Amino acid sequence: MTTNIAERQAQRPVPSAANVTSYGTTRRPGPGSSGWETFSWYFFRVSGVGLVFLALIHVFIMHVSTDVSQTVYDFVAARYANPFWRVYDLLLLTLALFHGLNGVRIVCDDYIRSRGWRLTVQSVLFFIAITFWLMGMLTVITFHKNENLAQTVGALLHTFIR
Amino acid sequence: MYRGQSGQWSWLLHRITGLAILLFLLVHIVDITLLGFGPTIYNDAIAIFSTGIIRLVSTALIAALLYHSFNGIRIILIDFWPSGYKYQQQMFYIVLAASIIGFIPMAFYILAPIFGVCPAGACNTPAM
Amino acid sequence: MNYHKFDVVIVGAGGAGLMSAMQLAHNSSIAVISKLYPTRSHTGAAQGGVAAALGNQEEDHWKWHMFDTVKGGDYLTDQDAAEVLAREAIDAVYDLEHWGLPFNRTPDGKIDQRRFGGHTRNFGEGPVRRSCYAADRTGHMILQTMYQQSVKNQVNFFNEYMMLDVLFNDGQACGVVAMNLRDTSIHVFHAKAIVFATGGYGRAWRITSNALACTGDGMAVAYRRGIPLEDMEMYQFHPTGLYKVGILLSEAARGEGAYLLNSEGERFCIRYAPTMQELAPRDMVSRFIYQEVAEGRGIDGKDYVYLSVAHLGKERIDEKLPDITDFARTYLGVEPYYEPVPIQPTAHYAMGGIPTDIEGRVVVDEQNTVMPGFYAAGEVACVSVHGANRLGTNSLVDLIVFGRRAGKHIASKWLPEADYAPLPNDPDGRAREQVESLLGRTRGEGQDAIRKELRDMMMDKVGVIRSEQSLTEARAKLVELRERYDGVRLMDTSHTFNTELMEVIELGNLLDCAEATIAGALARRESRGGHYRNDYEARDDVNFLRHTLAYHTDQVGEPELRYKPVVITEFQPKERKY
Amino acid sequence: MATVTAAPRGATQTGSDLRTVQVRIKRFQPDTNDQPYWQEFTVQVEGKDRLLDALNKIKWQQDGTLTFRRSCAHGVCGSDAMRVNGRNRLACKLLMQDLGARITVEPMLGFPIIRDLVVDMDPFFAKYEKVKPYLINDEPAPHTERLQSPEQRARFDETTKCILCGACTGSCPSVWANSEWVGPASIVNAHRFIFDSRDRGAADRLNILSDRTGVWRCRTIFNCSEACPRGIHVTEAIEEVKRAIMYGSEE
Ligand SMILES: Cc1cc2nc3c(=O)[nH]c(=O)nc-3n(C[C@H](O)[C@H](O)[C@H](O)COP(=O)(O)OP(=O)(O)OC[C@H]3O[C@@H](n4cnc5c(N)ncnc54)[C@H](O)[C@@H]3O)c2cc1C
Ligand code: HEM
Ligand code: SF4
Ligand code: F3S
Ligand code: FES
Repeated sequence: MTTNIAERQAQRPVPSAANVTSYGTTRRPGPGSSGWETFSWYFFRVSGVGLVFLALIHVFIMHVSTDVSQTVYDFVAARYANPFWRVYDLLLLTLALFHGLNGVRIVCDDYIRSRGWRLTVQSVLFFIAITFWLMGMLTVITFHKNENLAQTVGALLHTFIR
Repeated sequence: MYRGQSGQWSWLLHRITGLAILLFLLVHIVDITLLGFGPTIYNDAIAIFSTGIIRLVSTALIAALLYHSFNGIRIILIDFWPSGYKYQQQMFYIVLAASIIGFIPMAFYILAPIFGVCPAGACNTPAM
Repeated sequence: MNYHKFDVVIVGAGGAGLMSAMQLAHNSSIAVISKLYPTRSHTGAAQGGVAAALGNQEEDHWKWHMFDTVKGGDYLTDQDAAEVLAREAIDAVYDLEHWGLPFNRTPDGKIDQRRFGGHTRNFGEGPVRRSCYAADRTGHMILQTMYQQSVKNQVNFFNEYMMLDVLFNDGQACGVVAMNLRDTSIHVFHAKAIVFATGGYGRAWRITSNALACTGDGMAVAYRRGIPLEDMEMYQFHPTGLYKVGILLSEAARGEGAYLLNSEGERFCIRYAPTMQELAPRDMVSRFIYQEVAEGRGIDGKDYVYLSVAHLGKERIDEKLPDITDFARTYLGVEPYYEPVPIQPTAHYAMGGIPTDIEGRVVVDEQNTVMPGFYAAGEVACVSVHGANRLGTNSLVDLIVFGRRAGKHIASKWLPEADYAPLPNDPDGRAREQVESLLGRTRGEGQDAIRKELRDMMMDKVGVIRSEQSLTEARAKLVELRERYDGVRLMDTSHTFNTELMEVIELGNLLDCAEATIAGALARRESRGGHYRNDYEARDDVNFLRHTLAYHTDQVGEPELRYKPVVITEFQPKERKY
Repeated sequence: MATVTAAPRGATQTGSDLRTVQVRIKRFQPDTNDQPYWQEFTVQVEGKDRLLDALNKIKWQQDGTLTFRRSCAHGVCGSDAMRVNGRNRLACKLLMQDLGARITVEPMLGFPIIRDLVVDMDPFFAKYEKVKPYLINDEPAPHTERLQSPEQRARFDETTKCILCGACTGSCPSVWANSEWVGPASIVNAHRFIFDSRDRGAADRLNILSDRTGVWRCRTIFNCSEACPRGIHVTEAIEEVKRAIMYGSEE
């Protein structure tokens, strides 16, 4: 142990601004782990921003500029004649569904303590997500005026098997 | 009960509105699936949306959606704008104000048909 | 009986205890017992700073620091200890920095230093910047940093365990007995070495800057087991405690130029200390205030005066004294920008305690005979490095220097050669009997009046100014209180977190510390540092340049007093003038 | 020189102004009753008394079984965080004159209750330890101090103030819901090191904090910031940690 102050002062690095920076800015964390939770948090924000436009405009069209009572089969059919609206609805459906169900996942994570239950609920959520997404997708993609879903699916399968 | 400040209530509301909108979305997916079963089935089903009660529910949905979207923007600002946290309370009041301002005309458009007024042109309100 | 075995058991998780733990954590099995969660220890309340002659701001030398310490202690300081303190402060402060303590910095990135009362350049020529500080929460940062390092080193903590007894066998320390507050279970800790770091006993006075937990437990427990207490009459009153509450307003206020005013709006310090004025040492300023009050110039005829910072201007106050002004606002509702702050001397620091040598080993007599395996450090110990009056910022140095020394000595000298002494028969007998008898006592007087009367008595009769008469009365009162205490009753007989039980045990400890204090003060017929007798106003180096050792006896109020010489190496006693 | 003429407001108020207050306390006495219950005490206090003084008065003069932690009595040790009129506060930092004549005192939420106002802090400290709250730097230290500019020092000043009282963690609805979450206090203490220029463990801590029990559980509720008796902007610290995870480099 050195207690001689003169010796100690001699050993000391010469104080200068350069010295300070050399101790300071050497490191910073690399980008944090891109874990699932980080992704989920990001997804909330990104999809949220998208949904502001998608959902609000959708609601405006369906409830304000046109009264709900007029949004009948023919109205939808007219809209879907333009592929833009199909893409629009696809996006809306996908983002809202996964945004929302991701929210439910978080809520369940908060309130369900037991690991087993949490797993069960998450599997159910996953199942709901896939089912509803397929249901919605199928409708939006395959909708043709005056053709019902069963026929469309049948036709699709038919071509497929051929 | 904890007497939290506005942040606590804004969060609670955000959570409830989010879940409510999701519930509506799930129902909505079911009803659009009916499109595939042809116009009669679909139109019969969708007519329910024009009833008074469901009109009321829809306005609630609109309120929820407005609040949830504006508050979502507030949260995003707190997260990404370094001084966002300082203004969180003010932003909350702005969110409330914006939601209400957006809500009033929209509610009018949706609810007016109950009283036979059709601000959007054609409308009708079947009895349940 | 719950039995635990460790190489070393440290009692107390303040700065001193944790510093010892740091020296031992990697090479031995240790346990730290604390009646509070470690971060609640009173070290966290220290504001000012920690002195070390780093010379970062201007030339400085450890020898100057040593001199100031000796002079500040009114030459009752053991000079070998003062030398160790001043020399090793430097390494200890660098250790703390390397462990992450966020000191304030100079523009070139070094530890910043500031002035503090009594610290001078070139043997008293003028003030020097020696106090290393982290804003106004140096103690907090020391405590946090030490605790963080303990987490890193995975120290075994026994939190909310209250130590009740210490065990000796075969001429060496062999364990401690503690009570787990959670369930009132009694635990025996068997060890090769014991370190006491339990802090001070300021709660014996009515007005104090000390925490409710500062009840002299370590001192009292050792005392009852036959270990002497050294220089207990040397108790420091800090001049500027908030009126009635006693919360400390750091010396920094006067350092920045605050005035002390009496009821006539006069800066009375000028009359007593024409050159240093408000910046005279703590013991002196406390006496000036006391004198003013005694002569009827206290504000509203009461026992307080004013500390005024208003003339410094808002900016200066906000920049330099934010904490202090905040305390005044919160607790007195006074706005220091415009109004003077009511203050009065507040019981602050025990210079005395369990006698140790410079390795932190407890010594038990005039010949400095070591009690093997028993160590003490921090405010509970008396090395004696503060003599009759401690300088500001020297206590934190004491903790880190002697806490470190005790730990290092145990690791390098004691553990390699030591073995466990067997536990005595019925090791927890005394502690169990204490707890059981208290829990069984549901009839009698409550603790409240006894505590209140003790604290009033100490304040009025064993305070800033003492006399034969006041001390004799104090002793008589103490005997009465002791008797009443022996019949004290508990309302709470629960075995879950029984804080009433804890408080009553603490009260007993305070009574023991008070006993040693009064006896030492009565016998010391001189005035020196913190001990001021208006019937013997002069310092008397012929008869009293010596340390008091008080030994517990069966006679309440009458400990056996012995004396040991002061170690003088370089600085011969001179009159202390500022 | 400033001379004092009239007696200032503060001084007159330090005189006695006795008042009677009702203190409603949520009791839990596991030895005799396995349910919590309310009890009301009437106590005479001065306006300048702290709530802690009132609790002591009740304990010493009326009911010795009333149980709470305390030590420093002036807001620096963090012992006596409790829920006062519905909000987490240190009992020693509240003056009776600011509390009204009826006061409700409860233990903090989100912690297991041991007895009355005493909650189990062990899980809290365990979560604190999870974030590696200590300086990590294996590079050999210089003979003197490691250099750090005043600006670098200022970067993390705020979060060094934390006294680990738990008021923030006990006020957070995310904590009440999910006891596995590390909670705001741990993040504050991680922040203190992540932004210390001398530290080399930031990446490690950010990794820990980006998992299920890490920062993302914070839903920006802000109760924590309001509760902190040290005036730390807790949410800001948490957001800074979130951004450090997102963007990596902070500078
Ligand atoms: C308001 C204030 C400001 C101060 N400012 C300064 C300053 O600026 N500079 C300076 O140098 N000094 C200052 N001091 C003095 C200094 O802070 C103390 O002397 C010092 O912190 C004491 O440290 P310690 O480790 O000995 O004991 P403490 O920090 O008091 O720790 C005691 C420990 O022992 C434990 N303990 C006690 N009894 C028992 C028991 N029976 N069983 C188990 N555990 C027990 C406690 O839980 C605690 O962990 C100040 C003091 C006060 C009151
Ligand atoms: C309209 C634009 C929307 C925006 C800007 C938005 C924004 C957000 C944001 C940022 C969050 C994360 C909250 C947090 O981390 O604290 C969130 C959560 C959530 N959102 Fe949305 N959202 C929108 C639409 C929707 C829609 C349409 C639904 C329903 C399908 C929905 C359901 C949810 C749910 C259930 C949560 C979880 C709530 C919680 O964790 O407390 N959101 N939203
Ligand atoms: S951040 Fe504030 S409220 Fe939270 S533990 Fe630290 S001091 Fe207490
Ligand atoms: S209250 Fe909780 S959710 Fe975040 S902002 Fe504070 S930690
Ligand atoms: S008693 Fe220390 S913070 Fe309140």
